[in-house]
Amino acid sequence: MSEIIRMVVVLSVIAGFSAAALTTANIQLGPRVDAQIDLYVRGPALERLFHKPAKDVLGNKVVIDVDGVGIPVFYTLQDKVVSTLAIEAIGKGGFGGDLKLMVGIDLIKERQTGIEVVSHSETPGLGARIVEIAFRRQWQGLPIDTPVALTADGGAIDAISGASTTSRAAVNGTNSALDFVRERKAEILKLIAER
Amino acid sequence: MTAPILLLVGIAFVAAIILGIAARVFYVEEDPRIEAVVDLLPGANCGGCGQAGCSSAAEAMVKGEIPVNSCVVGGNEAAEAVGTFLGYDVTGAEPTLACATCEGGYRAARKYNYSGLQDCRAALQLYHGFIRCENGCLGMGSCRNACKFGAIQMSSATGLPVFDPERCVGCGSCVAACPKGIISLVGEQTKILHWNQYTQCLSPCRQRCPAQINIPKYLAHARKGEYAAALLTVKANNPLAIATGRVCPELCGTECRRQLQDDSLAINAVKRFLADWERESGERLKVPVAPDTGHRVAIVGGGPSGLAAAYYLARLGHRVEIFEMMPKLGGMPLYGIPEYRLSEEQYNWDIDGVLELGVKAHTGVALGKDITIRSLKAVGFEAVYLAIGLWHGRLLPFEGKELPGIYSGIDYLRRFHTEEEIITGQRFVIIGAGNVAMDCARSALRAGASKVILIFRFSRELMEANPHEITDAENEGVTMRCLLSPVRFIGEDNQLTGIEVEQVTLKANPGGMPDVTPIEGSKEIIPCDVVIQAVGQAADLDAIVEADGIEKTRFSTIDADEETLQTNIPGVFAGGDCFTGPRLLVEAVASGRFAARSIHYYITTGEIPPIEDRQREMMPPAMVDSLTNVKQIATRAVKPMIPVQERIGDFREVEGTISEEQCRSEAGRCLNCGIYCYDQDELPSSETRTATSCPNEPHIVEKEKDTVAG
Amino acid sequence: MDLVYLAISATFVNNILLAQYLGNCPFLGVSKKLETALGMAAAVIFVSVLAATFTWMVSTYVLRPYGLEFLQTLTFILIIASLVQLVEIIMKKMSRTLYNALGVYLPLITTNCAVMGIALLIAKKQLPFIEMLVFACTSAVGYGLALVLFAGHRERLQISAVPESLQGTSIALITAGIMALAFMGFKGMA
Amino acid sequence: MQQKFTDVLTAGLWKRIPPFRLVLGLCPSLAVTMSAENGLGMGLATAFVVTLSNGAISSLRNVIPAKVRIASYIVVIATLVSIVEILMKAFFFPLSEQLGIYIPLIVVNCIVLGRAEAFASKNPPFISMVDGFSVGVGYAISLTLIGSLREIFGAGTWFGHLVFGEAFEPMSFLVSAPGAFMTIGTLLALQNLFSRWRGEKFIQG
Repeated sequence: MSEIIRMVVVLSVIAGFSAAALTTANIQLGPRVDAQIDLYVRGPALERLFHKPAKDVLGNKVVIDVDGVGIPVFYTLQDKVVSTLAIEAIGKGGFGGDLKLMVGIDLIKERQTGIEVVSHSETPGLGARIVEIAFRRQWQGLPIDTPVALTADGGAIDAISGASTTSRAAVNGTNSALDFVRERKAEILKLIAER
Repeated sequence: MTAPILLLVGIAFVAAIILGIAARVFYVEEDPRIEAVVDLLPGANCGGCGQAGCSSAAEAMVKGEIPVNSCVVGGNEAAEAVGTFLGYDVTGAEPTLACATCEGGYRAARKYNYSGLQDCRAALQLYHGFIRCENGCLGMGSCRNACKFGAIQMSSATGLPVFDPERCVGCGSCVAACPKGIISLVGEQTKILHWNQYTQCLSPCRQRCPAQINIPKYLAHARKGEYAAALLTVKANNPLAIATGRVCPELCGTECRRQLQDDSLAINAVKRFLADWERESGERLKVPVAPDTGHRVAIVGGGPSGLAAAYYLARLGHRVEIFEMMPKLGGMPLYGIPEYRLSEEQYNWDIDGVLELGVKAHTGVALGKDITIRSLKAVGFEAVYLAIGLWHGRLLPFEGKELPGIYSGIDYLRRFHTEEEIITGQRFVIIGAGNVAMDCARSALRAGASKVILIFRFSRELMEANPHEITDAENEGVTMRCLLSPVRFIGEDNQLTGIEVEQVTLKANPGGMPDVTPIEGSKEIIPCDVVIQAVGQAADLDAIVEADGIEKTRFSTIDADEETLQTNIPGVFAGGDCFTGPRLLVEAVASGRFAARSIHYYITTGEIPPIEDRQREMMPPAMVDSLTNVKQIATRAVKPMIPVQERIGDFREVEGTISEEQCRSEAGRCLNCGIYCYDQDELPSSETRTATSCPNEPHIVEKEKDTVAG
Repeated sequence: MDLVYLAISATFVNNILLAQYLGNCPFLGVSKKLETALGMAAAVIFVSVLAATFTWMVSTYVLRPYGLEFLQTLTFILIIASLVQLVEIIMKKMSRTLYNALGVYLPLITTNCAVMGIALLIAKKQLPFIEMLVFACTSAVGYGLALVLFAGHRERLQISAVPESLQGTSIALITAGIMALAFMGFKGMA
Repeated sequence: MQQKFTDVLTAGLWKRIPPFRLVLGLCPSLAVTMSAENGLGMGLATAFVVTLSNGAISSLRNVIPAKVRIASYIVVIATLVSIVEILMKAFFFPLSEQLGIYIPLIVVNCIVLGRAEAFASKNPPFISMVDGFSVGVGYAISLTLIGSLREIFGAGTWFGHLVFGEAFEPMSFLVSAPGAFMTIGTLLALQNLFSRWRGEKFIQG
């Protein structure tokens, strides 16, 4: 019996120490990790959406809580009025998993400014062609009050040939972002104004 | 900060408790060696070795299924640690080395030309290989490729694998690689426990020899002058080389392929030379003995079968004690074979060889009288081997049988070696024509008889004695009278004076001995003062049957299982003449080793595994009817014999030992047969006529280093 | 329909062994014989599903709600290791036949990156329960498939004339490469 | 001592250089060696873990009961790996994204556990760390080598710089899965050839 007790004690103590060490590391480095994620993951997409260097935009961030999940929203100000929003959206149902998109919305013109792919794990040569500008350009100038759809479903977006699943995921992601903006616009603007 | 710590501590705590309790509740008993090996392995459970984790790798290593260096994580350090542990294991495991049985090589007959993938396993797919012999090596070297230690080379001379004992670690990868299954791991124990199988390459002589001595191999050693290695090969199957070297009727020789065109090899003459070479050197060759196992075995009967069983059980590490009813050890070869054929002094060398292994002997102790099986078991013997022989000479139940002067053959011969008075007389009549009858007749002549007549109720061809015994007896002056049947003994004044006999005719009886019909009016009386009856032997089993309840057969022999020699009482085994009826010395020796095998398994594991594919009959493919490309060489190994006139009145050994030169030239006549193959002259005989099959037997290598080289 | 896509993707297109390179040490180790490969495949499927379920529960109900994702690696490995050991101990006692067929491979799985990899991928993708089950199962089936197919190749390789230096792991890896090439063909199904 | 130190230090660089001599840690060798940079990063991360875990385990070797040996080692290693994971995310974010789940999978890399078991559990801390360092650096060198080969011939670049000029048509299959298997297979064969040429007795099979 004493052997079991010793086993339990040693293992528990080691686990405790490990947890303590890790927590310390996490507390010390956590903010830096978050900043790095913004810089490298969202940065390039934001640069293209806003046509500004990433570090100018990264600071303009609010996080909206939806059902316990924080959705980051970036914005730019034009004459102290919020002109463009970039909303992170999840495009569900990609072939290799969900897509992570950044949907740009011009609040003044009430038009979409385009979508950017933050991360994906689609098949190279097929679904991965989602990053190509020819596909994504189709979003530019679309209205923000009607959901987008693939031509096959009666919409305006031509799917990537051979990768309609991926294309549809991008469309879904966009629509979820549009819904989000429609429902939470006031909340977003309020948060931005508070800063 | 506290939440994560609590979480992890919680998980670790629960996991450790569950595991700790589960390990106790679901504990399973295992071979302790496996756990020890697991401890020696790195325990990374990476699977790099091809086994399912470290514990199954350890299990496989303990069983010898995978090499000890399989662990890629542990590397050579772990391999050495495991090797050391398993190699010098306290529970009695011993290092084994790989060894191939095929003797074929380039000389083996081919079915077709093969030019496919150069791999035995691939070649075997096509009509089961291109070698005609089922047991033959294909020689593509799959075993060599499988060996991680570079211990196998394919001999360019023979085309057979040659194993380097220095490099071989006994890992068994070659065994697994060989699709023909002709490689096995051989250690001292396996050699003792092994019996011929149909799957082996067995020369005809080896198939015929009851003791299954590897004859081609010892001849091969003998012709190279490696007498120590040769004799140890003999002793691997027969510890009584002196005795068999003198009295064995050479059944092996009857199958020798040489006799298809000249004389069969004088195999036994070579064996006798080897045995005498050791005895004359005065120093006994060391044989490997396993570490003490602590198991105790009682052997009842100190004859050849009991001695052989004791010898091998002792070499297997068991504690053996022999119980002999006569005052001296040796059994029938001592008491039943006269001095002029096998002298007591010579035979003692064999007996001492057994005793020197630490076997204890108690003489003058009779089973059923002084000891019983039950009493032996009571004092801690785990197994008992009954090799009590047939000491009861049969006597013919004729009129006048109670007259003094009528003795059984055993009774007569025994007295030359005991304190009892020797039976003397002038005119002897011997009834019977077996070896015992010849021994009695020739002993009588030497003991001073003037006239010795041997009567036999069948014809001359049906005499059972070894042919040269018959001719020797006749040469020495024994009168042979065949087709005479005894009728009654005649006596006067309570004194034997003669024996009445009548002539008989024989009528062939298919499937048995011929029918005997007396010829009317052919009765005659042979005057004599001693009649020796050598008409059969029996065992006196009544005392044992009564005391221990052992079962006997209707032939008055002990009943035991043919495959295990175990009797109706578990742990009690029987062999030798008392089980088989009167047989040859070499057969008694063979049954001794067979009993040792059964007893070893019985006392160590509790059960006796059957021998798979056990060779019982001559294998038909081995029975060739002609030889090609073999030069005729007549035998020169004729044993020197003392002249007839010098023999009478003298019990000196009649036959002598051949010279070293004769031995080597005779051994050189050996064709080194396999099942199909034999050495043909067009092959470079200097190369093929070597014991290539397996130089990988540990003690031989050792011996060649320190004995033969010197 | 999504589940079918997920299943096909996990089994063939993103074959955990040949496209994601997970679980290669045992892959080379136990693929020497078809028989062991089958046993290992079955064990991997069993443990993967079991481990994925447990790690998913911990990840969804403990780690993520309390923001302890940085403990993911540590908790996952601890859970997998204890789970595997527990199953092994129980199986050894309960059924010797099952243990010999399946259980002996269990220790090997503790350090099999495929099992851990599946758990991590699920956490990364944040799959819901049903999808998680399908993904874990089909990924493991893909692993088993590659393993068994490869074992067939290696049995054949055993009797092939392979240049000395290429023998063993070397030729095995190159063969695996050619198999991976074949599996790349599945990518056209996307 | 000096002798042993040198022996241990050099052993990982040739005598038991993973994944060639010690056929372990193949998964990362295959998965992350698309480029020399990834290989180097992964190798250094592993080297870091194996060095520290050897040190930690060696210090704890007399405290840990045999029954929970592996479990304890795994916890120690997992902690170190998690720290590496956080460090990489904080300072080398792009690299850590490239390496993805292979960073946490260092936990189950047999090299780490293997060295812990085979060496650290039997030797004092300092020499264990030397061993871990040596094997880790050996591994990093191997991974960089594999990564370099695959990158140079598969993409025509080395650490991102063009090697052959624009005209070179890269054998792009080398940077995908099959290329990984074949590169390592070929390297292993070359290493066997070399060992054979040097006449070494023990040949990894």
